[in-house]
Amino acid sequence: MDNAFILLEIVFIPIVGSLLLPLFGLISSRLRNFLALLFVLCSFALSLALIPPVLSGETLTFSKQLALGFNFVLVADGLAVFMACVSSFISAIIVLYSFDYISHYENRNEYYFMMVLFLGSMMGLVLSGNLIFLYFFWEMTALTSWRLIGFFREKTHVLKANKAFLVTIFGALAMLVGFIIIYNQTGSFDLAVIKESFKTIPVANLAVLLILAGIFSKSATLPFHTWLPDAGVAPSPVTAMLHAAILVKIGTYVFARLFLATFALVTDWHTIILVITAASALIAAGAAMIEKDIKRIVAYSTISQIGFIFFGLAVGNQTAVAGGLLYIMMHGLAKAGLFLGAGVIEQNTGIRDITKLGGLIRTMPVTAAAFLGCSLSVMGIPPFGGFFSKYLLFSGAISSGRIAIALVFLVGAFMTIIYLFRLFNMVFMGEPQTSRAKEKSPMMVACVMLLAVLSLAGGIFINYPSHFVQVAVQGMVGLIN
Amino acid sequence: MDNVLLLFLIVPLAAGILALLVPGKARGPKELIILAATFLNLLIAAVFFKTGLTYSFPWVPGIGLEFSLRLYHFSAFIILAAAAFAFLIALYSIVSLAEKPYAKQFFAYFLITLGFVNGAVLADNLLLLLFFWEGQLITLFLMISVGNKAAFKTATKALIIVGITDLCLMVGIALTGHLAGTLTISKINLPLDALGGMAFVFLMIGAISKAGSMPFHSWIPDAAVDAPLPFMAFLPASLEKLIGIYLLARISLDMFQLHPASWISTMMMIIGAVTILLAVMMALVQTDYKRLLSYHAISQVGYMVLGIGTAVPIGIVGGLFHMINHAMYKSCLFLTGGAVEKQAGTTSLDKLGGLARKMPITFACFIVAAAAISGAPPFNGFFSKELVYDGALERGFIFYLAAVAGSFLTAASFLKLGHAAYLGKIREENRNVKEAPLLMLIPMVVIALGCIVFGVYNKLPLQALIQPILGPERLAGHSFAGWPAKAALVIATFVVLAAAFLNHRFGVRKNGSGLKASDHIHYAPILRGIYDRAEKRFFDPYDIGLKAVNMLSEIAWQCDRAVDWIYDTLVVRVTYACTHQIKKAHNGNYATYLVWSLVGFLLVVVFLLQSVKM
Amino acid sequence: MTSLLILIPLFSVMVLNLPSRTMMRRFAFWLSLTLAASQVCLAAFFGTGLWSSPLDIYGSFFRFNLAVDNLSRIMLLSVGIVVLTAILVGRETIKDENQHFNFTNLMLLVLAGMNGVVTTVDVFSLYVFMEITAVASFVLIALQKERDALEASFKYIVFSALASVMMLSAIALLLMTSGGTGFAGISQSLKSLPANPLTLLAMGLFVCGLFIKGGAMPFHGWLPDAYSAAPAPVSILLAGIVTKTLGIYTLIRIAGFVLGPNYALNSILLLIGALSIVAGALAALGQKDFKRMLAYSSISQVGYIVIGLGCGTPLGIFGAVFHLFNHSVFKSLLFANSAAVESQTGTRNMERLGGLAERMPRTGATSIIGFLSAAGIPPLAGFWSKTIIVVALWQAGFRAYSSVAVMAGAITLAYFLSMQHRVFFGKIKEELKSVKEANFNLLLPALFLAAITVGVGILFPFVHDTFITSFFR
Amino acid sequence: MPIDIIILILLTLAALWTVMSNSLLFAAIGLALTSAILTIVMFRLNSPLAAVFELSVCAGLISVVFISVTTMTQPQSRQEVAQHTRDRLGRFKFLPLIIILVALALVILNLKPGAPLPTPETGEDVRNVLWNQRPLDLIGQVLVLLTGVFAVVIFFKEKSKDE
Amino acid sequence: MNSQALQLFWSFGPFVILLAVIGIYCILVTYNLIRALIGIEILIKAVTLLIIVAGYVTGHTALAQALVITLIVIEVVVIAVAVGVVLGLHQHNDSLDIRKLRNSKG
Repeated sequence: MDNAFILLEIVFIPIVGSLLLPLFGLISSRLRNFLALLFVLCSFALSLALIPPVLSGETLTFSKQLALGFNFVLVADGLAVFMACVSSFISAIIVLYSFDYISHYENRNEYYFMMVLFLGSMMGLVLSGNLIFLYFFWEMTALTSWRLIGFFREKTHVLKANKAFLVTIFGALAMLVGFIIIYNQTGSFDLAVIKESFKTIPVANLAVLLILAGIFSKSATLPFHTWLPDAGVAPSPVTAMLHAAILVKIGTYVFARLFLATFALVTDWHTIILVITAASALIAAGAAMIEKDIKRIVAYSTISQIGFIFFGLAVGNQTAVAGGLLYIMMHGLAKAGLFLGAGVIEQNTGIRDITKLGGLIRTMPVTAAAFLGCSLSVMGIPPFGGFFSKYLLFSGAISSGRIAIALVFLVGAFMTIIYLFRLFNMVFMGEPQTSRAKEKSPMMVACVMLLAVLSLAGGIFINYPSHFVQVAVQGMVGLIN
Repeated sequence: MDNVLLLFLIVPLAAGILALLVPGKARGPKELIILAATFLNLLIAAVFFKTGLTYSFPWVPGIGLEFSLRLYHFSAFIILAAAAFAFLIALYSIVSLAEKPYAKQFFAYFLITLGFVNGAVLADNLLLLLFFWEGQLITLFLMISVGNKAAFKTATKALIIVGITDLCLMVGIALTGHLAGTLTISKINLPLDALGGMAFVFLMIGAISKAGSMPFHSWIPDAAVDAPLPFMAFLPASLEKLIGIYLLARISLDMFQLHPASWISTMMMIIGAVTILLAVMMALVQTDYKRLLSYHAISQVGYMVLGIGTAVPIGIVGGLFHMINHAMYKSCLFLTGGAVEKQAGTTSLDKLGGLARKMPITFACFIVAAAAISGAPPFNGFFSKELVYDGALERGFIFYLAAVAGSFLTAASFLKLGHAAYLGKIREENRNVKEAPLLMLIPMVVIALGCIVFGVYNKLPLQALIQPILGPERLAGHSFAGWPAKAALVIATFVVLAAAFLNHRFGVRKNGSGLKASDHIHYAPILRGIYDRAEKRFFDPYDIGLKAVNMLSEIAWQCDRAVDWIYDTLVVRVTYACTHQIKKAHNGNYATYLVWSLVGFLLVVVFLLQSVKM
Repeated sequence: MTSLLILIPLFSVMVLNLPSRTMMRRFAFWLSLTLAASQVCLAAFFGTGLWSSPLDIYGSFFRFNLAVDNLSRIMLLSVGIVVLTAILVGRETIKDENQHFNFTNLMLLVLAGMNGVVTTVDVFSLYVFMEITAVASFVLIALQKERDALEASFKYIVFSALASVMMLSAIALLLMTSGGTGFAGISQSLKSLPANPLTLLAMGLFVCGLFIKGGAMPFHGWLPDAYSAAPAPVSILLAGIVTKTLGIYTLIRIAGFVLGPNYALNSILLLIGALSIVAGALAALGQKDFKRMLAYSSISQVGYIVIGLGCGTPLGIFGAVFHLFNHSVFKSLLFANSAAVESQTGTRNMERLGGLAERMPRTGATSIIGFLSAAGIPPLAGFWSKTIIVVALWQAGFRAYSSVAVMAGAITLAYFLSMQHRVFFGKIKEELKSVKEANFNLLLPALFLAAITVGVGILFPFVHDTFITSFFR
Repeated sequence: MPIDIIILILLTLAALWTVMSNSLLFAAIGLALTSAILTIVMFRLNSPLAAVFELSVCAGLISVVFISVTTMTQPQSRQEVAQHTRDRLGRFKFLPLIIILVALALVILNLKPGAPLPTPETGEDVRNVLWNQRPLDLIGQVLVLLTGVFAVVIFFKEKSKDE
Repeated sequence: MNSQALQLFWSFGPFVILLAVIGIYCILVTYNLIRALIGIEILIKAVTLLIIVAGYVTGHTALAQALVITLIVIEVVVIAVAVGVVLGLHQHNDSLDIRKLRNSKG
């Protein structure tokens, strides 16, 4: 099969498929569920198919010239395929988890529609080689996440969803202006052209600032982060998908795509970004220590960990960027596991306040084990995958001479350990405070366990993702040596 | 041939996983697995003891992570020691944990820990070392948390402390790798300049925290109470000391050029001295068998750190010798504690007494080990301590004084412990106590004999095992085996031991019982207040740290709320204020609207007209 | 053939009012529907060539000054779509048979008037057709003779009269300076003459008149009242197309092609546009009445069109036209939704609504599509037009305006989200439990318009290539 | 020319009176008067046909419409009228002032009146223009009248049905 | 357009402006619906005059007359519709007071 055609399929199978899902939902909900999974798996499988050519250094491109410079360009390089694989894979697990989780709520058609559409948009985003289409898919992810966050349609839920939508859109609009500035500088929205153009001229600072606003709002970084904990009202698979595994990674991806793979920033920008993200990591970690709602804690943890990813990307040398990308993957797996685990707890006990939980390890041992595994991965403890990514970050930062900022992040890492253990202890240890809550759905628990096992496997078989990431990093122009 | 090194990993890890899989209720399979695995491990360690092997394959080339293992004299020594302890403690724990529901899990974690320890010791790549090093965190956590109901809190404490220090180790490794340009331990040789010193400090934090030195010690006394006893003998008493000090020795001796003149050396000595004194002060006033021992486990680390920190050969040899000695007598002591707990059902000293007659072999082992830890000749502790004294004296009288004071208090506290637990009147409820079962006695006796052998025939460990570590250059032909060279120091030691005995007599007479033999120190005017606060964990670095973190968190939380306020309140209010004004302007009167239009029109016209004149 | 656009509705009205009126009544709805639908089809699927082909039958008799270019064609399409929607909605919401018949007739007249507006090439004829449309709108607003509707109608009359007077003055001045009223003549003479105060005055008058008609801030006073008080189909008509044709299309035509491009004029357009965008959006945020909120939203969206026009570059004008079309579609859609909500619940007060998505899922879903398009969220049509406008503005160097236009998107989204969560989400109120989904006549246009919005959004490149590219030629 | 100026001044005064007069009836009559004077101006300006239209339709028809509306709406009570008159005076008294000011401003700004009227050009015939050049306007007139018919039907006929 | 025509125009122009001012003032200030319509009428008169003048000074009197005739027809219809609306309002409000037209606001 023509490789460029695969690119189209990766994006459009889920998008077109999602449109059909409500129709299938009218026929049979099982069929719809199955198809939803199938579409996502299709994307995943096709993304996997791209790995061999990408590893051999090839860059696949699909390009269609359209009017006004809005060319539809899909580019599959290492970075894009890496993100595509990670996000589609996690999505598949989450969709699988949703089968049971969502089965007793209304609007399931809309749910699957939005889920799969989200994945399709995500694929479009990562593969897009044109700023306008990048923005296009970016907003589509915002749109779908808005509906997914407000899935329960209660007033408060919808208000939170609106907040998330507004904040991210505000950032996205700022970013759009940034894109337009770049367009004005280079005369094109095409990333390849932009890359060439910026070899000779520096990129406008205003554009960088505006794009950063977009990135930070999407990736929930200070000062645009508060929508993320609030969005915890969503169903757990949604929070896992959007806020842990995929949506918030969009910002980091675009950061890497633009600021590293397309053009270079001046060092001052790196310093500024590092300071912001360090503050973000610390403040979110502190908030996670104080919060009592299980999902909010995990959400704050996400904010904090996103700070780490930016830390790697902004340090900007090869090691650190590789670490940042690995972090995206490892954190995605582990944090999805945490959110899904929180979902199991929430669904089986009906409680989200950790002060009212306790002793669940006795009734929900598998969940507890998986939750612990995922926590350990997030903390960065070997043999879990999170260890390597964290090490690479620090190693990269130190070899760039950013020791002070590394120490700040070290404090953040300390706090990660503390708040995650606080969470684990309060939920699973101690005296049981609730009636005996069992793990009702084997499928859901299996999904959580699978993520934990994958986090472990990600550590033990680290060389595969690591190699992939190295390849992805090699093509970047914005690296600091 | 070289890949036999993998057996050190595969055997315990595979056995551990297997142990997790076998049914836990039945007696037999799990015991068999742990015994077989530890024995096999010991066997391999013994067989390959003298061979220098290296094994290496690239694991993750991109990040400098090489799976390289190196078996040479030092690591072989540690591996052998660890294997021996593991085997003996496994033997012991088969009995001591026989009825516990968590035995299976404990065995599995035990074996996995052993595998990780082997890996950490063998690793010749810093990152690989870190991998195995931090991997122990999980089993540490799990092993503690299978204990009693409150054990998970201690487990968490342990995990947080060790986890944090391991992160420091990680940063240290990153820094070292950056400075040296390689992560292969045997190729690293760095000067202790500013960055090098920083790297050293980070690595050292990881190492001494594993060993249980202050200020990273505070989980150990808690674990002594909560965790299963074999755990204490296995990890804090022996294996963690072994690998902690092993790493400390490697960074001090191989990876960095540690000189007596450098500030790092002084710092290490201060840490050592402080650890010795503070921990032993705490040990003195404990009233729980295991808890008292656990404070000693901390205190003795001080000697090792002090010894290595002196950076003079005699001190280093002393420190390393003390490491292996301590692992022996302390695990022996913990095992006697375990035997007492198993037989008498408690380790609280006020409920014990007079057990010497009921458990004579245990008592004998206790005597040997206690004498060894107090530094009484001819047991092994005496010789290692003398070496450390000598080294410390070379660097400064104050350090020597601290070490000797520590010795005094150690002796005092063990006199108290022995007196309270084994002598005196037997209590009514302990009438039926019997000697511990054979399988528990064997390890104790073996280790106690080891203490005697290593003391009397100290040439064997020193010349065969320890002095090669320093290498011929450092030793410059000296040998530290045999009777201590400086008679003055020996005399001083005797004086101190005698003083400790007199002090004990005084305390017993003054306060009436062996248990209260240290009360005159405990309730001395100034010390009393300090002790009270210490008992309330006023000085627990962990609690202080947590408080600091909580304060930081509170600040962060306020920042977060402030940011949230901007979105939830400020933006909304400002927007609605604008909206309100606009709505108010639309008063429904069309004349108003007409005026707007006309004004707009006039402005448009004026603007257009002036645009031409310009 | 273009003249048929005007004559056929005219004759239809006449036929419908022939003596056998009772028989014609049933026929009226279908006739009007057919006319509108065929206009949609013709405009959508045939190029401008179709319209310029002469008809021999009466060609010798009448000589009409009409022309259809691509701009007109897009407008014809929009007119057709919105009128079609309004007719369908009208069937459902105007129950009285007499009223409905009058409504249908007036719709045909409006259709004729708007077709005239978009095809004529003469400023005075433009005025005449505008006036036809406006007068029919006055009547339509007051069709049911409710108090508020009459009030709104009166306000509209006053403003419209003022606007007419302004435009007529401008026409008179242009007549004086250029000696004619044809677009081409005026444009030519303006280009050849140096700028003089009289032509500038004419420009100002004309543009301000159009601002009033189009409802740009601060000339918008009549608009919220008229939109909110009119019967549902009339709101659709007014918001969707009437004010857009009378005010905005004409503004594009006059300011973009006849009088301009003129730098000073463009500056005014930019300023007015920015003001409308922001103030309109802010005002919409505080509304309780569903339709009134949509009315203010219209003002805000008009601002986008005006600002795009003010940019003065072909891209900007293209964006403005495209947004005009999109706005017609999505605003009609939203008004159709509001009509559905009003007809099913009997109220437009958003405070008293809530949870309707449960009961009226299709209305809820289409309204989401509508407002997202309005807020410029991909993959909907509004995204492209707004993006084009913004890009054009930035390219032309109006960075501040560009930023305002972009950032106002957030406010737009805010008020629509607020609408959405007050009307469609949340718990359903006790008194609304019995509400059902609107029936077919109300749903069909909503679905149809939503489909257009999504289709144009997703197939934008295609739409652009087949439809709009020729605009530049 | 002076005669034209005088007529125009009269026109203004008539309009002023129309607006200032207290009674609606007088206002309607004033409007008719204004139209009539405008007719004269138009006639003077070579536009006889339009003048005739103006006279018949505006001065005639519209005035009739206004007068009839005035009578159809009930008159207020005498007190109210008196109050109303005072109110009006308060609000309208600025108008003449403004008019004078504007007039002065215009006189100062501009261009003195008094240029001789040019000889009337032989322009095209109005009928020709209307029928041959601007048939669209005629269609427009038809349309607008039709609309007017519907308006009348809606506003007047159905009302009478209600009553 | 020559300067003579311009000058000629300006001899009429001020009166157009004066009429417009009167009309607008009337619309703005009055409290009576009918009087507002009269204001509109006066405005239209001003425009009529303007068109005629414009036609006159440029010699396009025929065109101007054609425009004015159409204008007058439209004017009549507009006024008729307006009067209809006013009567409707009178029915509802029982008064012609403009101040009662403030129902929709905000």
